[in-house]
Amino acid sequence: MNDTNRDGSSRGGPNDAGAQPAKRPNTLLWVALAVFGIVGLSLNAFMRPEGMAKRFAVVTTVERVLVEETVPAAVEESPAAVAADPKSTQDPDPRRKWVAPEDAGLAAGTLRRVDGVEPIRWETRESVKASEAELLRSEIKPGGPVRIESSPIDSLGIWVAALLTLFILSFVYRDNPFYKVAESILIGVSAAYWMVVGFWSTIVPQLLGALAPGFVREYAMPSLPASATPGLDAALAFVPLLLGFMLLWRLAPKGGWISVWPIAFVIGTTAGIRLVGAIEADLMRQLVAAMKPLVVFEEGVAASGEAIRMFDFWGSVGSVVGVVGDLSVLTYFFFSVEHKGAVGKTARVGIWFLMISFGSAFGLTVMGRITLLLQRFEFLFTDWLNI
Amino acid sequence: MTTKNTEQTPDGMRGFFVRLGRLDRRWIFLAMGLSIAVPILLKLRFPEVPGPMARATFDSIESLPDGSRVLLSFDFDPASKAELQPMANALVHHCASKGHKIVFMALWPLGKQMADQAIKEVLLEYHGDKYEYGTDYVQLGFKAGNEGVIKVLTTNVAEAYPTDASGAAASGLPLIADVRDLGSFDLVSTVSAGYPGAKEWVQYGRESMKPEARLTSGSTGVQASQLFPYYPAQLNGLLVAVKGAAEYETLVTEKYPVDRNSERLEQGRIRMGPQLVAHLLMIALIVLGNIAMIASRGTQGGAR
Amino acid sequence: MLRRTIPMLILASAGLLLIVAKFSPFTVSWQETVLGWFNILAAVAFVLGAGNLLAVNLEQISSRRPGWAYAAITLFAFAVTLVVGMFKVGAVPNGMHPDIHLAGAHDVPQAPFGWIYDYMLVPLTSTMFAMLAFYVASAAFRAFRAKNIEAILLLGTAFIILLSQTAAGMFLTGWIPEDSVFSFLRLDVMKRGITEHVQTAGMRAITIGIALGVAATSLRLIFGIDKSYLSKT
Amino acid sequence: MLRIRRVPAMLAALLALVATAPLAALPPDPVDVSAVDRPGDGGAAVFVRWRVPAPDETARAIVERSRTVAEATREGAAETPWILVAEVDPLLGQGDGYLVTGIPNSKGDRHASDEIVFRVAFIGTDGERTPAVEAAPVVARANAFLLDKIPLAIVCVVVSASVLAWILLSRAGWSVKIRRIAALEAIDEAVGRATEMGRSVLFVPGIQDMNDIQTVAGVTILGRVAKTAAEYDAKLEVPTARSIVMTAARETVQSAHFAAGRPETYDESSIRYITDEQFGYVAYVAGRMVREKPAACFYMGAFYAESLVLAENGNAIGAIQVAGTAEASQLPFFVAACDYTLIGEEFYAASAYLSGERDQLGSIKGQDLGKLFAAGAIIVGAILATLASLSPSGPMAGASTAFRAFFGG
Repeated sequence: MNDTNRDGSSRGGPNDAGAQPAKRPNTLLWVALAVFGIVGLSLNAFMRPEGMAKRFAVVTTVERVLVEETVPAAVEESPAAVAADPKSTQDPDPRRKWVAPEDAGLAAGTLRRVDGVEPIRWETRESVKASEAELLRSEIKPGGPVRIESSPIDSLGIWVAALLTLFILSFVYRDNPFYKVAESILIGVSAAYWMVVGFWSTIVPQLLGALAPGFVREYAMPSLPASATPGLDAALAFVPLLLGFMLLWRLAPKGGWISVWPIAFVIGTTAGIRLVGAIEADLMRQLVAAMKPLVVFEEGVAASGEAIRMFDFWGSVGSVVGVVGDLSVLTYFFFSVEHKGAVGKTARVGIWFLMISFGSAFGLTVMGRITLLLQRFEFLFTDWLNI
Repeated sequence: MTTKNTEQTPDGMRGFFVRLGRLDRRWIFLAMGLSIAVPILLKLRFPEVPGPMARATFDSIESLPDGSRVLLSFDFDPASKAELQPMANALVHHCASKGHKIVFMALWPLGKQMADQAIKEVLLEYHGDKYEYGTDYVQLGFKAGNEGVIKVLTTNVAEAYPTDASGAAASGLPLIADVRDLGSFDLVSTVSAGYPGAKEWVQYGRESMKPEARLTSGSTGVQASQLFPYYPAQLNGLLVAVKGAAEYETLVTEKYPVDRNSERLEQGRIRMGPQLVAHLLMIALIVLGNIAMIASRGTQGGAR
Repeated sequence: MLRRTIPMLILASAGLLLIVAKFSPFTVSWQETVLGWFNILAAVAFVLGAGNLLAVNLEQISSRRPGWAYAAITLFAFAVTLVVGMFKVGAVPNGMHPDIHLAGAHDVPQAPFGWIYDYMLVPLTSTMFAMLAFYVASAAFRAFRAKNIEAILLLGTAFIILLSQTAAGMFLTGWIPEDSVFSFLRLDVMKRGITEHVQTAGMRAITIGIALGVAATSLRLIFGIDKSYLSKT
Repeated sequence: MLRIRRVPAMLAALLALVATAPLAALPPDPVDVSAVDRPGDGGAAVFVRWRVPAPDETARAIVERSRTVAEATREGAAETPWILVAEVDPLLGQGDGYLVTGIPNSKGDRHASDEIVFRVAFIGTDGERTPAVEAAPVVARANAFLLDKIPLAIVCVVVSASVLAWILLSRAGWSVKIRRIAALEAIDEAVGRATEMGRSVLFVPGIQDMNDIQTVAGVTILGRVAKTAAEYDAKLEVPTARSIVMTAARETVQSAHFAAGRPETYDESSIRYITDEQFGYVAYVAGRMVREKPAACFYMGAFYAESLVLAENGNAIGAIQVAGTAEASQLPFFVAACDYTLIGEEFYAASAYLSGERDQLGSIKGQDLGKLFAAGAIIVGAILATLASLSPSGPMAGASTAFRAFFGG
């Protein structure tokens, strides 16, 4: 069906052509590019008053102190015993928490500083553009916890991001060392990134959280919700753990075949879920949507004022086209009969419907793709070169 | 740069087009690069005429009584931020201008950052005084599990999101304390770039929503072709790519204008300028490609 | 027996269980549990992926094969991101529990892990995505050539859609009044007609076909007719 | 005597007269108020029924319910023991009754609610409200089987039966001839060409994990391609974006080498995990293509935006490209940029087609039977809808809506 795509152009792509001629013109090109780049960038950096890739940071200093509720005398357990060793209780004592020094509870006396425990202070930084920094600078009162300062680490970040963007874009010209560097960084960073996201958003809360909730709450996720059935959850968590180890056993020299068990489990569950899901959502819903009336009427108001039904020509044409399209494309997918004779003609109509659908889908996505490149250029021009 | 060609090439006009047919694709890349970079620097912009789908999305939110509870799901990541962030910003501004109570969530791990950006750039910027965390808006953040999360939401929201993004227990937040399942929302809107996204919300979320509740979606151009069958029956509103964003932006900012840094709600329209030049290039490429084919068909006696 | 029958039994029972589970409220939640298990399994399997990544790159470095420097860059980037991410180096302390280091937020821009995400991962991934703008143009020039009716329909429709999506479409056919009998010649009307009737019909039939394909594939797997995943060792 | 017997009747009439005269506006109270758990559901739903003695005098009906145990503990619950559920048209209470959904589960049991009391009051034409009448307490319980999923069960059985029936028929000797699928015929040609030119074969199993049926189908096709590659002794490269897919792919390729009788040529390192990140994976594969210049590229599985990056780079190096996916949004790019494309269902039929085994070919015929049912349903549905559209009040309208409702319309 798609032999149509074999166009007449010669098989050898441009990259072959690029490789044949002697190396000299290529290195000349790279040298010229480098010189133009450095001269251009330095000119741009000096000519612009506020310079290139300038980033600022909104820095807020945050402080927390450990407090506990001032327990009324009636409680028999004397607070002194508890205060002696703040880490004594297995899970953090509900009555003890970290609050800001100017917390209302402290002022009102219902909360009391736990002596002997140092306050913890740290800074949160939020990177902003130069324009936003100007805006914020007017709103911030000096001396308060919030201040604005230039942030070299973020400016460096813009430089790194811009260079990596250019390295990847260079692949459009041809495969080159710059692209290979960017590719290697991307593979290394992304593999580790997804491992970390997987660890902190799945393994810690769901696996370790079920197997050792106390430990996780103590050292990693204090607000881990208590499960209604801890025993059952822990037992159930062993299943994925076991399957995981079976999978990892493939790394071992012998007995790697065991990894077929977890794979069978995954394929089985996928088949089960998708079988019913596909029939319910894709098959039945689309069948209902395909059952269109071939003759469509429009509710309208006649001259005399009472509602009458008028024949809707274009609506009917649309429905007929829809139903014919559905049936002819289904015929195209028919496997039992060769595409010859009546079936062949209907299938041909089906292919036409498919081609129009694909042409339309292709046209619709062009805008999205162009937006993406547009955004990268905007980043280079505004954030980096500050044009 | 041009490929060596072994066949003999007729000279004159036809020869030009035959050589054009075998043009090195890197000239095309250069042409596309210029057709986008140059218009940005010249800041070209054109008027937008809102289409039926953008209007349907606008009406879905506008017709809800003020202060209804809406769920916004950010199912995209920085890779498609260019297309979808303008829609997300306009959506948040529209819901906030109507005083709707907004619950943010994300099915994509990086979606949480996209939601945070919309909250910072639009919600707190223009509606900061009227919107207080916990009672007027909540950020539930990312939850792994793709459509599994939606399925859990259909039966028990508290189980899918025991805590909000910052770890505070969900029962402590008044806005979602009594939320049981998707039935408690008057509107669910997903800004979606692929899987999991709008299709999964239609497949697994739609049934358990209230019949009169609305489900709308913003989507990339690519995914739109897959969502058309669901519009308007299952999807009450659909915004397609930057054009949908530009149209919806026009409708929202006409009804609810903003006084300062308005470009945050004009990203769609700003990006439509270079689109025109690039689209004209694409059209020219199709035409030239075909002329070249017809020209070369003459010399080789029929296309291979 | 251990390598063939038991995996097939696991597959069949897991599949049938989840098909039945869909029909009773008591068992609907099994689907969630199984999906949760899969997420954990996938996260645990990361170790396997990382193991393979390390093995291949280390081997390439040790054997000094050409391009080993790039393998070194990959390993270095992997190691730095992993350490900075797993141990939440430089993470912003958690507001309610500042004393617990691992409860802090490490994906914020100021922490190294967040910095790598903002200034390395995002630019790299979105630029790779942006390359599509170039490839869409070269595909349009190279593949949309009117060689037969199907190709004409493909490029003709793309042509109409491209025109209708920009001000050019309004400029060329905007003057035809909406309610006139010739309104179907307006590009935006044509676009709506194509996208809402023809494209939906095409996509609908493909979706129906896919649903049947998924059903048949699942049944072949569950009933052990398609056993290609099983090792024949 | 007569008079005495008549006195109570007169009194009643007098009373009725008196009752209605000054309070003429107050409609009679709701009668036979009852609440029943909705059968065959997932719980949290109850039918509230009542009768309206004087429909013309009653304007609205108010339905309220008592608080659950959890709700009762919330502060401010004591003053408002009754929660307003709905204010509806009084006639809705007749017949099946008014359906109340969203009743929260009890703390202890996820599948049932606490005991809840419903009560109904009427509002007269002038806004006067009658005293509320309570129904017996009821528990909204989840039942063993979801009744509204019966149509789904039926369609699943029909589709499965048509596939399994054809598998049995094929075993009984019926012809299982399948039409030629160009893309699948091209596999041998593509691998052959790669071997001739001494260049490698690249197989991309998509970027999703084994929990996506497209990836499973892609890996099964990999099995067939690997077998052909083993027979031709061509170098096969399989970069994967998920570690579980890498394991499954190694299993399949290894057994393909055994099936081809060349276990020693199986090279595990040719199947390697790259990264989970969509575009990190594509950056590697695009770079690899340009450097290795494989002569044949296969893209079989779940693809998203990266489909065109792969296809255009593959074309730039002059490779034969065969793609297959059920991701409808990416089919336009594969159709435009690749030499052959398996579209949706063809992709799922591919592995069965290539296996050549009678059972597998039978299952493809089963898919065709399913398509016949689908086409039949569309035709019947369209005809019913047309007749309903022609005479909206006629009998056909009911039949059409019922037919659509069966399919969840």
